[in-house]
Amino acid sequence: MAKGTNSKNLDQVEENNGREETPFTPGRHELPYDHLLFKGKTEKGLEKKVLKELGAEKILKMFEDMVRLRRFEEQAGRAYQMRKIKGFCHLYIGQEAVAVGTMAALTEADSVVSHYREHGHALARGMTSNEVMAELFGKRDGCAKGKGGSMHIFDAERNFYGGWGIVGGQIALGAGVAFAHKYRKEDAVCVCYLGDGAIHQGIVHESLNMAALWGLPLITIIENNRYAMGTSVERISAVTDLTQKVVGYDMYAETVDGQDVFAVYSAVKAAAERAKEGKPSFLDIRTYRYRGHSMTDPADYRSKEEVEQEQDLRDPIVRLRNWILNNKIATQEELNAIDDAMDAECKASVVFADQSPMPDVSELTTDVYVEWPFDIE
Amino acid sequence: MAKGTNSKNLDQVEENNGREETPFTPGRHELPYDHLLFKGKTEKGLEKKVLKELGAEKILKMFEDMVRLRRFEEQAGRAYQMRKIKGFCHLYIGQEAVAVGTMAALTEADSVVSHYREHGHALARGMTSNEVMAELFGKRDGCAKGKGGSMHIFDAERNFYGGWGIVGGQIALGAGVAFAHKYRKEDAVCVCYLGDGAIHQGIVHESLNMAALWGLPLITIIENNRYAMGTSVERISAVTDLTQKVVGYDMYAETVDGQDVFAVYSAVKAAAERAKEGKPSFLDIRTYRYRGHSMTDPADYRSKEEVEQEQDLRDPIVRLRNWILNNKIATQEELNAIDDAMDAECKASVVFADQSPMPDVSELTTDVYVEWPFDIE
Amino acid sequence: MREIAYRDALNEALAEEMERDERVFLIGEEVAEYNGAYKVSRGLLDRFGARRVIDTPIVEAGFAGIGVGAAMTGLRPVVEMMTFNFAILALDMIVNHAAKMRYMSGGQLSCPIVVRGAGGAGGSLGAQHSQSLEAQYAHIPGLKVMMPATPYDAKGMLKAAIRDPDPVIFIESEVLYGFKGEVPEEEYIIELGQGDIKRSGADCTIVTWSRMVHFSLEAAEILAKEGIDVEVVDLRTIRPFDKDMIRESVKKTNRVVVVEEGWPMASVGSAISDFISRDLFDWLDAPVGRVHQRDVPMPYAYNLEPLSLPSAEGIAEAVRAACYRNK
Amino acid sequence: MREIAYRDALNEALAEEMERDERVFLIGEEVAEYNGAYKVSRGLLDRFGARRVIDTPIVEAGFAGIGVGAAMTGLRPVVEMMTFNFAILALDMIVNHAAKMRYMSGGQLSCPIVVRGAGGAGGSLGAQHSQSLEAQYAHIPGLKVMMPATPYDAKGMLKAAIRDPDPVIFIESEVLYGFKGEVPEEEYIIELGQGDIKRSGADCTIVTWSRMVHFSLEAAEILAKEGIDVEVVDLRTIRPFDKDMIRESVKKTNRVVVVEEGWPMASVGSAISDFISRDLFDWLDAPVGRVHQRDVPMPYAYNLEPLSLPSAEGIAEAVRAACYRNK
Ligand SMILES: Cc1ncc(C[n+]2csc(CCOP(=O)(O)OP(=O)(O)O)c2C)c(N)n1
Ligand SMILES: Cc1ncc(C[n+]2csc(CCOP(=O)(O)OP(=O)(O)O)c2C)c(N)n1
Ligand SMILES: [Mg+2]
Ligand SMILES: [Mg+2]
Repeated sequence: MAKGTNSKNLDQVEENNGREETPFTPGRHELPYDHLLFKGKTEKGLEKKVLKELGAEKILKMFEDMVRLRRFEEQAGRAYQMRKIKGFCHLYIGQEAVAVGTMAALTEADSVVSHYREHGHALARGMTSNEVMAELFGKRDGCAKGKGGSMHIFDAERNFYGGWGIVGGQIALGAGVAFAHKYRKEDAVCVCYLGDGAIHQGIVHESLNMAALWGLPLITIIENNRYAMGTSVERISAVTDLTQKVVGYDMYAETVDGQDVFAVYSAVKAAAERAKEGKPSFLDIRTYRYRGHSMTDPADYRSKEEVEQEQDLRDPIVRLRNWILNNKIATQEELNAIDDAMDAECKASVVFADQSPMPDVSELTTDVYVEWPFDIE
Repeated sequence: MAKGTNSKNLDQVEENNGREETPFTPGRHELPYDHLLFKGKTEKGLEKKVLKELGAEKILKMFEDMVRLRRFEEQAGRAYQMRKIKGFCHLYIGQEAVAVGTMAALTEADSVVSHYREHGHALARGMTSNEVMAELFGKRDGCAKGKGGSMHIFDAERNFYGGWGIVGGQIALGAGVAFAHKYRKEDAVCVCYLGDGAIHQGIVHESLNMAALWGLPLITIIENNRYAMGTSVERISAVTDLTQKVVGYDMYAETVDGQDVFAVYSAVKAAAERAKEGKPSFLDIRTYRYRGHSMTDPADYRSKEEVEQEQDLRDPIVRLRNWILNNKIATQEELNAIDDAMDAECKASVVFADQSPMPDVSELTTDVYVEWPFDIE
Repeated sequence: MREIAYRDALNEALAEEMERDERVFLIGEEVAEYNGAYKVSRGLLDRFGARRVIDTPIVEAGFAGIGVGAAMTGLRPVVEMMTFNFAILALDMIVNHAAKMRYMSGGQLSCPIVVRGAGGAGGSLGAQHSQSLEAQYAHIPGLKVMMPATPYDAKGMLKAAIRDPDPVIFIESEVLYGFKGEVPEEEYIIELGQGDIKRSGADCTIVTWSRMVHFSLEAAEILAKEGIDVEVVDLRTIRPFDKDMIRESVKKTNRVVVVEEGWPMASVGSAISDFISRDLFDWLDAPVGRVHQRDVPMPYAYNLEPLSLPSAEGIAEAVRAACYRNK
Repeated sequence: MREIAYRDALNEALAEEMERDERVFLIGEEVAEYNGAYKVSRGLLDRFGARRVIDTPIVEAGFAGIGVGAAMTGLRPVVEMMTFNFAILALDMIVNHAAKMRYMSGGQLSCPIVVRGAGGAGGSLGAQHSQSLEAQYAHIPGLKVMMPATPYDAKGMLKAAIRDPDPVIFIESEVLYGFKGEVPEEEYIIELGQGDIKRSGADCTIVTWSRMVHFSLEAAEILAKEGIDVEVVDLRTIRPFDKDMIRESVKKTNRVVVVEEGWPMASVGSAISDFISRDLFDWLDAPVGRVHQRDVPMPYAYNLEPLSLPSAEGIAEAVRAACYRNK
């Protein structure tokens, strides 16, 4: 064998110097399915406080939005099975309280940066079911004329800055948007969503150090649904309490019950106030994804029981619904009416998207540049 | 202006919403020059313990090595001024106790991965002044036949795996070498050197998480000389206690007096034992660089006084020399003899390097591949 | 002969090489418990255990670097990139570390690593997930680059890549994983740097690789009906590419079209076309033709994506032009 | 006219644009307190303060991403990469984010960012610090790439880059920072995409950019003595490059050599050479000649480095070959 090909090491694999064999990444966890559940205490009487703060209207709007998100994704899922939507489609079902709770705490001046599981964020920020569904269909009436797609939803007018598909990359953009808010001396914050699997990506650590050092108005939201594709948090993280990840950035960190929209709302509200004082926050929001990672994922890395218990015990919409009824904010009938309306709206968005024309062929070569002194090619 | 060029934001820079202006990165620190000095306590009577453990010979060898490193770099600096060495040349003067203390704690089976400020590491690992100096000169007798250069010293036979110039990148290689030790079930550890500025690079965080998760026998040594080129630690880090950086990886971390070779030796020795049990360590070793970042750096980002006080109060060689004399391990004359010998050796290495022939022209196209089915080009 | 899918041919190559050489291990996202995002590593965890089939966090630079470091000591890592769109994050480890290690150490070290995964456009995946980025690697001295088009080639080439003592970038076609073809039971190796004539013809040469081999064969069928006899050269390895095979074919046909899935500027196709124009200057009866993706990010809409990618008809048109024939 | 150094011309461009437009800021390693590793930003911190001249940690991906995010909101970041060898770490932010933002948002957003810094071989810096990597950017739709060769061009081009509404990769030559040339006091802009005839001649065209412009002019002097009259076309912008200027020149000389500092395979030079061979097929009296770095990592030894790089004599030799003349 050629000289200098590390020859001295070639034959050493077989020999065992008496050290017992230990694997690298641990196997699928045997921990109870709820080992990553929110275990903290949400402030007592928080709901009442929020009710006082926002009023019944807004609470009902949160309920409506959460239902909209769920019905929308159910329709998207169906449309995917009918091959109306192709490619990767990442549904948000189960995580509705996170998007709705966050957005309720933001103002129009604030900004949002998200990843590829962003349909819920886009709708909660105020985008219409029609423009989002049409984008999923790749049609002309989509928010990006069908050129972006399911993973790349944008709405510049609402400061909704995507919709990005490279895991972790969005945090640097989010820090950049927060940087811009501070640079312009705007009274605004940027919320950036990350998954529990994204936290390990190097750029997340680079960005959070700068955000803390520079006092950027950035709120990092770990949408901790316990899995990165088929891999649960503890299989790829040296610590399972993700708030520990930012100790090295001296950043405010908190674990939040992501299935409780009141808890999410108030955590983000407080974070926004801190952010405007130049103190970024890191929220590890414990939630759960009911469906597979994407439409093609059978999700057999977790038990049917695990999913059922989540749905039965902690569903965020059921929890809010019950609270509303118990506190007589609205009647059964009123809530059913909202549900029916949302269902109708989302079904209508499918028809709208289906009937929307394909983007014009000329769109193929537009929007590559603002100004280009030559024809493309 | 073209549509969709973020028009709504264009004019907002001037207006000031009453928020007072705060800069991003803080200016040059006004903190006392020693704000990053080692403040911890090194175990009492440690020297005696090490003396018992290693014997007088080895202690004198450490002294010899530290002097060798310093004299070598002094000669390299002169050769650079005489344009015998070109390009980037990063001197190690002031940091000798770190390299010598580390290497004294390692065995032949262990491995080392370093960065571009590695002359000292290479010599302390046992490479000869001649082969290293000749490499700095870009000559045929250099360890890499003059093809690597000052930033890229390698010695496969001694498991000295470079000499790398991309700040932070070497940690992933170090983790890979440690991975290989574990994969082969070898009774060995990998030591990887990083600067205080390198800690922020994303790949450092990616690697340390895996090292901790997988129990790799990796010892990460932050050679904390307080500056990354012209930037001091606190100007670019949200926390100045770098051991905080690895809390998120549940990794053993410790701050060490880098100007005390006994402290470095025993910290690394203990880390090696932990590493072999599958527990990686992170050592924030507080040292100081006397010279500029590279030969072309005037280093006017710090005061003359700061440098002088370092040299007068904490010089690692002086400290060891005094300890040896006070404890009658050797006489003044014997130590002077060592110093003269090292001085002579390093001067001789310059002559050797100078007289060594240039690499053969054929070297231009060799060592690109082990096997290449075509001629290059 | 038995027919198996491209993904299973790759799986066999991995299993056989891991069986043969304990230094070989597989590392990447979802390669173990999940059996691979595209199921290329199906069954390998059960067979070889968690020591040799290793799931990683989502840190492309980090686990690629661990592979490079392990290879530096003589191990034989196979690093799976879920797709090469994400491998950009690891490019520094490949370009600045793996590719330069041997040269900078004066031949003391080598880096026998394979970085493999899916490349090209998968279909309605949008701009960030639909790129053919082989040019990023073909440009770099110290690297070798292979891109198989069939199950047969995939198996023989991956085995060669794993045995190769240098860093090999092995780009699979995302849309070909399910593609079936004949693969013998007996062991075989397809040496690096060897092209393959996938169809021989007399009138015009098409030089291509990976998925575009199939588009080109389709185009050849269309053209056969028009009396144009096309030769399809599948380079298989693009760095180094098989210059002699190209020379031989073009000296026979005197007309050539280079077809690639990716963008036109500073691409592998532009390099091969340039090589032909200069090296075979006196043998060409027409300018070299080129077919490539349109010079735009990949659109999501399913009416636009096919217009951005090369097509059999587009290739046929380029061949007609090279033959000064019109439909 | 006054003569100033290339680095100072860049400094003036930055200062003038920051003065003109408060949205413009400079961010990168050592750009503020240290006045820049190559002193391009000398004095800017004192003049514009720590809000607009920002030192960063050593995190190329991170601060490039912050620039991309800020540009997404309409700010005009100038991101300094100490050298483009390190920019590989930020390539994902540039290729997968900056370059695709506008397309994926259907034209809602734009990314008016400039990523600038030193490129090419600096002299005895070794393999990791001596690379010409423009091909990594020229390949990507959504990006524009500029590479100035003189102080005059450097100033006018950087001002154009900063005003451009799209992402511009601006690669300076590390060895030219101290190079002096005439730069008028009055303001001027050099539009993107416009080449420049640095020397006009009748017998053979050299197409080149950046540092190689000077090597080519040297070669032209050598050749003039031999009676070969060379025209030197400095492309200045390599994406998009000035096709019309090349056409005009080659139609006049019928002979052309493409000279680049970097590696040959899938390079910008291969793309331009390919364009010429195909677009001007009937105008060429000889194959296009190419000069480039040898296809190896850069050696450290100072006897080897010049042998790896193009040289005036090597360029002259290529021109002679294109003219079928020998010395
Ligand atoms: C850099 C990169 N690597 C890999 C992928 C493939 N991928 C897409 S989503 C995903 C898992 C992310 O999990 P998590 O961060 O927890 O977010 P979630 O999907 O659970 O919302 C992976 C590996 C990618 N898109 N980008
Ligand atoms: C990725 C990368 N970015 C920037 C540089 C330029 N550079 C070389 S050394 C250095 C400072 C490193 O400081 P530190 O990590 O503290 O190590 P020290 O030089 O103090 O030993 C920088 C910015 C580089 N070599 N690589
Ligand atoms: Mg998740
Ligand atoms: Mg330092």
